[in-house]
Parts: sequence; C-alpha cells; structure tokens
Amino acid sequence: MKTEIRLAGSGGQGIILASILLAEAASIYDQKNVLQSQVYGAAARGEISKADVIISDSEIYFPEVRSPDILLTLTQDSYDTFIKHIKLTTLIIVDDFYVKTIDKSLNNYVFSITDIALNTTQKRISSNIVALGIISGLTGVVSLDALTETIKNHFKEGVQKNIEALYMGYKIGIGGKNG
Amino acid sequence: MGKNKVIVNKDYCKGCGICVSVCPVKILKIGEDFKVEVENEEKCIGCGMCELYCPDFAIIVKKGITV
Amino acid sequence: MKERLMSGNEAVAIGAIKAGCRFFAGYPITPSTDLAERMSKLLPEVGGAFIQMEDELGSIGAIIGASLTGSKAMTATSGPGFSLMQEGIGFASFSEIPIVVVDVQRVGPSTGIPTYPSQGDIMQARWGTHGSHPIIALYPSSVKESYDLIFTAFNFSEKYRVPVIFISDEVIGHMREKITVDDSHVVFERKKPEVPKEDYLPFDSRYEVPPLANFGEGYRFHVTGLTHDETGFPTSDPVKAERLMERLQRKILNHLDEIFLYETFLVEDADILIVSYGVVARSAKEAILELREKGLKVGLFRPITIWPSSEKVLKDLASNRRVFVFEMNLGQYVHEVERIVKKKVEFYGKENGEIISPEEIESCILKSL
Amino acid sequence: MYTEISLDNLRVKKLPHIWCAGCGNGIVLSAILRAIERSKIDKDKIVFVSGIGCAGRSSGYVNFNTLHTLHGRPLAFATGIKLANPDLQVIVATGDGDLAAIGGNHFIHAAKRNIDLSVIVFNNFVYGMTGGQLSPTTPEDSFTTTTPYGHIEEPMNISYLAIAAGATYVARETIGNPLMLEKYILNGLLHKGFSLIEAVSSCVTEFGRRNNLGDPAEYVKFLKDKSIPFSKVNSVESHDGIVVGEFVNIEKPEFVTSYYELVKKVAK
Repeated sequence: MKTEIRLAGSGGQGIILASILLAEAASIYDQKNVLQSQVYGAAARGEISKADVIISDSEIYFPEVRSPDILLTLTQDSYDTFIKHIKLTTLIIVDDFYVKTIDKSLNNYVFSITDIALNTTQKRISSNIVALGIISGLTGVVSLDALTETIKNHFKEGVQKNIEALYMGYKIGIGGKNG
Repeated sequence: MGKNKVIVNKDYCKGCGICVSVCPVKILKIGEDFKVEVENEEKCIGCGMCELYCPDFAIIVKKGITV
Repeated sequence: MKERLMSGNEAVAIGAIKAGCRFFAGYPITPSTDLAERMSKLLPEVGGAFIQMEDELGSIGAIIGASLTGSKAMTATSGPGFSLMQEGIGFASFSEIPIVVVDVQRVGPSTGIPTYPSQGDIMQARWGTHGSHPIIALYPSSVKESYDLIFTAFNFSEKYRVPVIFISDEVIGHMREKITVDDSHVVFERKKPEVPKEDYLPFDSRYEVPPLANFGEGYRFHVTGLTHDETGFPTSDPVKAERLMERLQRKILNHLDEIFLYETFLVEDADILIVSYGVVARSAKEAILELREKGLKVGLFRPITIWPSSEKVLKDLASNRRVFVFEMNLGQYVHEVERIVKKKVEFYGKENGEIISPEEIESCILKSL
Repeated sequence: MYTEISLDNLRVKKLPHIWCAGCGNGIVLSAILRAIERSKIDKDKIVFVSGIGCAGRSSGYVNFNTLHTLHGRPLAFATGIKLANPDLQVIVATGDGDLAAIGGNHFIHAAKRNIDLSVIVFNNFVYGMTGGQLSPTTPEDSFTTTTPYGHIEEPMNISYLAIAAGATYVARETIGNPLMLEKYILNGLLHKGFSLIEAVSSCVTEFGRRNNLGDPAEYVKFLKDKSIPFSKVNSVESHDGIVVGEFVNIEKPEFVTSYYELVKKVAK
C-alpha cells in the first residue's frame, strides 16, 4: 500500500512545515516508509509552494509524486495548477477561504480550513495544522496519535493550541468522510 | 680590539654587486669568477651593510674577532 | 540510537560530525547551501571551526590548510562551485592531503538550473582537475546511505591521503527519509609518523600511503603542488616524477577490494543489466519490478564508488547480459562502462532537470526488445 | 651582525636559491628571517605559507612548517591553518600578482576579517617567473612583455587597499632600507590581527632590464632615493615617489579569537 500526497498553497502558509510534520508522524510514530520532498528556490518565496509526501508499507524507490492520491490546496493558484496533474481517484482537499472556483467534476472535499484555524488558535497560520488533522480524519493515511506526538515534539510554544487545531481538523475530516 | 671578518660563501654568491655598492669603506669587489671578493679586510669597520643587503645569504660579518 | 527524519544534506552534516569532521569552509550555492548552514550550527557545538569563505577557491584552500594541521575537513558545493574547486582538488591529490568535497549536483553546464537535479558532474569528479591524479568519488542513493557513506568518505580520505568527492544530487540532498543516528560506524584516524623528526619524509616511497605529520608538531616539512620528491621539495627529475605518479595510482588501485563499493538488485537470473547510480538507481529499481511483472528478467548494478571503477566486478556482471546505462547527463559513466565491458551498451540520458522516471526506463528497454 | 640569520632557519641544502643575481627578493626574505629571529616565536609553531611566482618560492628555503600553495591562494590556505589551529603563527609570503591580482578577493576578505596572519608582499611591479608581464602594481608608462608600448593603467596601491579592506597593521618599506623593513615585519609578526607589510622589491631581469634599471645596485639605490617618509606627506600615495612607513597600527577584534569565544558560548 503506497499513498502519494501533495500539499500545495502559497509561500508562507506553512506548507513545507506541514509536509515535514506529516512525514515525521508517519515515519517515526506510525513506522511507515516515508519520503518527503519539496520545491526549492524562488517558488518557495511567495509564489506557489509545493511539498510531497509518499507513505508506504514497502520500500520507496522513485522519489517523486507524479499523480497524487491526496492533494491539499490552500490557494486558488495551487488548485488550478495541481489539478492538472491528478488522476480520477485523487482526493482533493480544498480550503474554501482562498479557493473559490473548483472543478465540480473532480473528487473535491471542501472545508473551511482557514476559518477553523482562526476560530481555534486565532491565527491564520494554523491552517496547515488543521489541514493535517483533516488528512488524518478523512484518509487515515496517518494516525492522529502520530501527528499529536509529532506536534508535541516539534513545537516549543503553542503546543496546546496546535493540538486543538489538529483535533478540530481531524473531527471535520471524519465528518467529511462520512458526509 | 679584534679584527672584523667578512665571510663570503662563494657557493651562494651570484655576483650582483649590491654589497660592493653599499660598503662605506669600499673594500668589496667582484672578482674574475664573478663572485664577491674582500680586499683590505683590515679596513672593514664592521658595519654589516653588505650582510644586510646581500640577497643571497652569501655574506656574514663577524665583528671584533681576536686573532 | 535515535530514529530521525532528515534530508540527505542534513544526514551528511550529522554523519560528518560523527566521523570526526572539525572544519568546514564553504560558499553558499544551491542545492548544497543547507549543508553548510547545518555545519555552521553543529561545528561550534563540538568545538570545531566553520567559516564562510569569499568563494569556492577560498573554501577548498581553507580546508586543505586545516587538514594540514590535523583537522578532518570538508566543503560542500554544486556544479559551478565544484568547477572553481578543481585547482584545489588537484593540489590535494598531488600533495596527498585528506579532504572531503561534497558536490550536490544540479543541472549544468554553467549556472544551469540551480534547484533541479542532474548527474552532469560525473566526469568532472574524475577529470575536473588537470593531470593524472588519483581520486575517489562516492555517490549515495538514499538519505540513510548519505549518512553511512560520509563516514566512508572521511575514512578513505584519511586512510589513503586522498581527496574524496562525495557526489550527491538535488533530489538525494533535499529529500527527507528516516534514518537511525547511532555510533556504530568505524572511524579511521590518520596515521602519524613514528620516525625521529629529522628522518621524516612526508612522501616516503617505502610506504604506499606515507604517514602525515601535523603542522606545528615539530616536523617542519614542505608541501608543494609542484612535482616533488620524497622530501616534499620540488623536482623535475623524470624518474622521481614517475615514481611519485606510480605510487599515487597504486595506493588507490591496489585497494579496489576495499574502495569499490556497489549494490546489485535482482541480478542473479537477469538477462538484462541496468547500470545506474544515485537517484536514477531508485527509478531503475521501480522499473525493474514493473518489467519483472511483465516477465522480463532485469537486474541492477549500482556503483556506489563511482571512481575508481572495478573492471572485474563490472565485467563479470555484464557477461552474457545486455547492458543498459541510464544517467541524468548526455553520456558520462556510460563511457566507463563501454571501456570495461567492450561490447555494445545501450544508453539513455538527459539533463533537463527531470529525474529519469521508471516509465522512461521501462519503455526504453521494452522498445529495444 | 645586527640580527644574524640563524642557519637553522634556512634550508641550506636548498641554496643557492633560484632568484636571479641582484633580485630584491633575497633581501626581503633575509629581513623576514631576521624579524622572526628577533620575535622569539617558537619555530615549530611557525607555518610559512606562500603562493606561486618568484616570491612563492621563498617557502622552500626557510626551515619551518612550509606550504607552497596555488597561485593566488596562500591566504585561503593560511586562513584554514590559523582557524583550525590558533596556536600556530602563520606567515604568508606572496607577490604583487599573487596577492593583488589572482588572489585579490582572498586579500580583501582576509583583511576584512582581521584574521591573525602576517602577510609580506614582495612587490616588484611585474610577473617575474613567467617572464616579465604586467602586474597590478606595474607603474604607468613602464614597459613589460605585455605592455610593449608602455602601460596605460594606474598601478594598484596594495597598502591603501589593505587599509580600506580593514587590515589592522599596514606598513611599506623598500629593499633600499632593509633595517626598517625588518622592523616593520617584526611589528607585523607581533601584531594580533591582519598585518600587511608591503616590501617594495626589485626585479632586475624582467622589469629593470626594460625600464632602465638593469643594474642591481642602482636599482636598490633608485628605490631608496624614491622613498618618501610617511611623516612627510601624511598620505599612502604620492606621485613623486614611494611613500614608506607604518601606515596603520590599530587594535580591533581578531577573527579567530572571536570565533573561539563564540564556540565557548555555544559548545555543548
């Protein structure tokens, strides 16, 4: 079983950090084989930001994500760009705060990620953590426990707030799966 | 009071003549072998200018050697 | 024992510190910069020295100087900087000063595409500097191997008094995988002279690898990039020059058993042998699994030691097999493979910033059938 | 006489040296060795680093830890040595081309760091080893093998550049006054920080021959006569001659010391 995940948004939304947290959770705590990679250079500074995580039960050879199984898009730009590289089954997680126009024919899962972040931590930047919760709740590709441990391990300040954001995301993720 | 001694190492000397020009008592000359030679060493005042200016480590002046 | 998720560049930095590296001089260049950044954090913590030099010419000079005081020293760069370092690499080869040079490859020539991978420096690693110099070049294909192999790089460098080029690429350098950071690696320490100081010959030809004294310990020896005799002083005597050249080759080539590292993957029953290394070997493995599903018996030979190569190993593996070489350049290592196997070798390569994918490898092999 | 050069500090088996008859480099090296003798520095701790060119050959003749590096790179190698082992006294012998042309960037940055290196530049206005081509310090209108119609550029002022870059000890003297040269080198050796001593030397064979200075003795006298004391003009530069003297002698934080103070703070 191999899952390819692409996280996308704009520089400054914490996309790279989210991908590292996801990879760490899945590899260190869930004990899966994981490979994380990201876009370097100018693209990481304000333009579209992209990071990929591959999670697998067996050894991962080819390091690139070509058509992700899961695509998270936190901006319209990133949505428009990366739906060009998906397959029919790709599960697309969308933040309705920034992504207003979606292709209805696709497998979209629309959540108010930024709003939840603002309500939970009063900080827009927490939307990446909310998104991780959603990925866990909706897809089960990474466990909530693993993400919780990773956040505890990673943050010096605001651990509690971030865990709250994670749980809120997880809850609506579960809800999204059922609804 | 001993004599001053100008020791020339002919293996190192390339005969450039700088020492000849800086010697205040003019006791040095370039010999037929194109190396420096000391004439009238007894006139040497032991100032050491030749040693100081020699680019080839070829001269050492020993001051006041008692014979 | 601690499991950690980290990038290839980070693994090299952490491994280098554990291998005893105490000096780093470098100049920022993508995609190697984060390695320098990591060293700037780690080295002061262990009492080592980090310096950002004014350019790569300065960086390579500084690590050679540091190594002469007994410090294990490293620099990291990428294509354009690697080009500038070549004169220093030649110096270190000829005067037998242990250093480790990390080259995280990006697309070239010239400034190329800074953030995209390539394997265009394979020949530069071997022949970038002029003259018939010895060199060892190692190339990992995972984060874990980056960690393990940097120990090997330092050990070979110290043991054989040779610059070791640690080749990586943008993908291996930047991707993150899980590794275990432990203290299980063997660390080789430089051989010191045991003779009386006045008898010391820094290039003593009675040894394959003469012991190297540290500056400051009273040996007062001379090091030059000029052709030199056993004492270290310049000579233009052809006999002495030849003796030195011969020993420099011998000290490496006589130890291929130890130096030549490689991996094979599903070769036992293979009719087709793929030769690839670094990131492309990962694509090859995936392609091999796919091709085997289709009933084709394909295997992989992945040189980890890129230079020098072992003729025996490759000849044996290539006999009775069709040989394909895949590399992210327009044909570099393939020349070495052709030289050794002395038969038709099929080649596919590109240097456009994209990794050669498993599908490309598959289709290339399927088309050739 | 004066301070006698200890034969122990010379590799006598390597003499006579390769420099031409009357070459000023020997006078400079002799001044360096006298200064080292007077400094009482532990000889085993001295690392004598040089570059490529005539001046670069000096490391082969002195009996210390010696390193004959690449063209232009002695300061880079020296930086690594000093930073890796601060107990070593690192002396750099370089030429005008080595230091100010191909090694110009290392020169500026080593001075800027104020790293504790003692740099003696043998400035003879020309590339001697390669047969007399123009160097950064070749005077305007003079003739070299690559300026057969006369040089059209103004020469670079090495001391001035050192001062601008941040060197904390800068002095210039010619081979016309070896005693003062020795004194400045000694000051440089004892100075903590980047010291640059510009030793104005002669190249009889390649520069002198083409510029009416073919006689070694006259060349030395010429440099002496052209010397203008710094105290007289209060400037590092003069169109009438060669300004000599101690230009800068100040205290500033030294790079290697500052680095290891930082290490003390962060070391685990």
